[in-house]
Amino acid sequence: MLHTVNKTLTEKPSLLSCLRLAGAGSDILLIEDAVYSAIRGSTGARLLEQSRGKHQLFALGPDLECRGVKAAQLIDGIEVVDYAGFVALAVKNDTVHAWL
Amino acid sequence: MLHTVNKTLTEKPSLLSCLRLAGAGSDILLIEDAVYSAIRGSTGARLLEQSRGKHQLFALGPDLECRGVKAAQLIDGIEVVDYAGFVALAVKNDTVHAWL
Amino acid sequence: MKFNILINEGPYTHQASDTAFQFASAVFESGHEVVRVFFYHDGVHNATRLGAPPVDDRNVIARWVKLAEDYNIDMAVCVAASLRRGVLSDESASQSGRAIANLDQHFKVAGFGHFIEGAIIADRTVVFGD
Amino acid sequence: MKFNILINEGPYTHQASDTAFQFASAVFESGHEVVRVFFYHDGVHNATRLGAPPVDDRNVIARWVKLAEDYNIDMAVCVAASLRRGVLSDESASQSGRAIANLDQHFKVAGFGHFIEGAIIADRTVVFGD
Amino acid sequence: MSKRMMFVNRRAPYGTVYGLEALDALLAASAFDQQLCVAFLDDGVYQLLRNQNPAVLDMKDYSRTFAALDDFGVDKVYVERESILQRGLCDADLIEIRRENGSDAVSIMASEDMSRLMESQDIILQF
Amino acid sequence: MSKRMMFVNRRAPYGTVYGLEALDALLAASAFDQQLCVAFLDDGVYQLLRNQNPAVLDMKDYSRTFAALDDFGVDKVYVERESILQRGLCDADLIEIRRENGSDAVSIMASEDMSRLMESQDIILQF
Repeated sequence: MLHTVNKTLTEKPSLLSCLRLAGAGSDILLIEDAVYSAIRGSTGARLLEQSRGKHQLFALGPDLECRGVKAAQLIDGIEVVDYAGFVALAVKNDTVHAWL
Repeated sequence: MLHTVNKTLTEKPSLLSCLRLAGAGSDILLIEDAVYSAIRGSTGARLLEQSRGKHQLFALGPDLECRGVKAAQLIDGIEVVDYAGFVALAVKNDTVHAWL
Repeated sequence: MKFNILINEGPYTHQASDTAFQFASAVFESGHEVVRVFFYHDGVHNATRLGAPPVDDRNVIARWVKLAEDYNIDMAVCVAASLRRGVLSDESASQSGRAIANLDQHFKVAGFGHFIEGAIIADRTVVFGD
Repeated sequence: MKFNILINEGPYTHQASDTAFQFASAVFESGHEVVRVFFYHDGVHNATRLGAPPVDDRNVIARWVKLAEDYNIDMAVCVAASLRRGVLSDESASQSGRAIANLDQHFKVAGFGHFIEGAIIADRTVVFGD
Repeated sequence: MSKRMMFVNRRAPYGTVYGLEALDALLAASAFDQQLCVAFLDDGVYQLLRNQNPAVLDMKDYSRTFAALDDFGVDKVYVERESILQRGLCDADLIEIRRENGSDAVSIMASEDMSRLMESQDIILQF
Repeated sequence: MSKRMMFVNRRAPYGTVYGLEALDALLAASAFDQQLCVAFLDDGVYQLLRNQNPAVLDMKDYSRTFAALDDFGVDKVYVERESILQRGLCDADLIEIRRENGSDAVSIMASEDMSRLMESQDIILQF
């Protein structure tokens, strides 16, 4: 299953719910404002770092670039994908589950 | 100053920001979904209980009744007001500050 | 005491407009007055004359119109916010080349400065949003 | 592979419609197709033909219309959600006694079941909201 | 071949319209021959509180329709226990939802079980 | 008698339009002879990140206008330090905003000072 999250933890706690309920081995893609949560040292990043073994983590590149967040600022283990990569993840997984 | 908060902590963390930045002695009025935060035993209520000495706490009665929350479920030290009471608080305080 | 009100969200989707309406009604019942209600962001959708809510639900727009008529409240939507979202007066429709307009006649279109002016002349400004 | 898309928020206010548009474009560029885009909640505001965004900004509605024309996408707004919010087709306008309609002609009005049908026939359903 | 579809409610009622429109959507979906279920977690559990009285704000009490879900062919209602407890609530605070045969349609379950249930769906819609 | 008005940005840019429309509102307000200031806290500090490039999503880079705030008579920009640190950021990550005379318009301050500043306002608008 591909889980998408679009908000920072300080906007809405949907990342928290996603990490609590997403099954082991599922993919998590950070889009829109959620990409800020991948910045090293942020509250969101600390949670994401704990879940790296359980989930494959992705962040949407155009949302990072839009917001001025550079790949070097991100925690390790996050793969940056473009919209075609988002589509590929949606094709690879049987279900896409948006946490709103 | 009268501070209004309209969301639960699990919807948006605005109550957290309000409690961090509202000056001592200011009034805090819970409206809309924020009234759930006054239910004893909830995450929001634990924070509110710690701030009772610093702030006067109010909750909007019609929003409680609408949602099926009874006064007996609320933590001590919360005064329930109706819309006329909301107006009276806005009259009493020079500034009304909505945390959105 | 004079109140100036800002509403930042559209009707039904968020409770903001409901709460603002109940608050505004209580202002008058308490012997005070609301001099101006300004609609910003998605709040401009409160001014459409095309809303057709289910008959067993409240009509948020009709309720504002009645209160404004009863108490002579000045109601305005932000020009920039309403153009972006497709809430057009006759004038803004013709200026943007549209044949039709959907702004209810009880609302006018104004710049955000109109709200600031309200904040200056009123004793209190109260904001409702999400 | 066939995609079915649900958009729950209005244009500009939330990024949902932007992200959905970029995603839908990438679906076609990747050799797949979007069979249906359904607009629910405030998403129905994406179908207004009265939007007049600033000239230096993107036009979210025009962009959807062009993509739908290029690739023959079925675009529909939920009937109940759009009535409540004042997004009316000619038919829903006349049924609710309004002289004018503001639904762009590239969108149709349908029940939520239309989206469910899309979910049944498509290989993937993807939701964009706030 | 029917699909497993889950309608997930994660928001409180009345503060926004999502809960009401989620129910509208669920009822519309029930006309199709799919395997539907509905879940309540996070602030969504507030939708199930007893004694709601939105008439005080001129709003509709759509929570009453939950009791009739079985009439629409939706007989599986899942609630996350952690979400109830985190809000200072207990099972008895929630309305009852029964099937036509009198059995309880509501399963209150731990996060791990909710997680497994979610992972088994074909389509998940959050509101 | 002019009023002290504070425009408070608490949301991230681009995910929603509030930041952009807050700036529009601030510029409109600057035409009146009031004591204006602007504050960034919580996710609002993301609005001040350097190197934003919303053109990649066909959006407007309104953060560039912050550099010209002094032209509109807004020469006080307050940022809460705790909000910066909580996000893994540091002062150097934020754009510079200078007054016409070259002095720094931005004051990065502790929560207690932000609180005092807020309490001294006549009108506070959050976006």
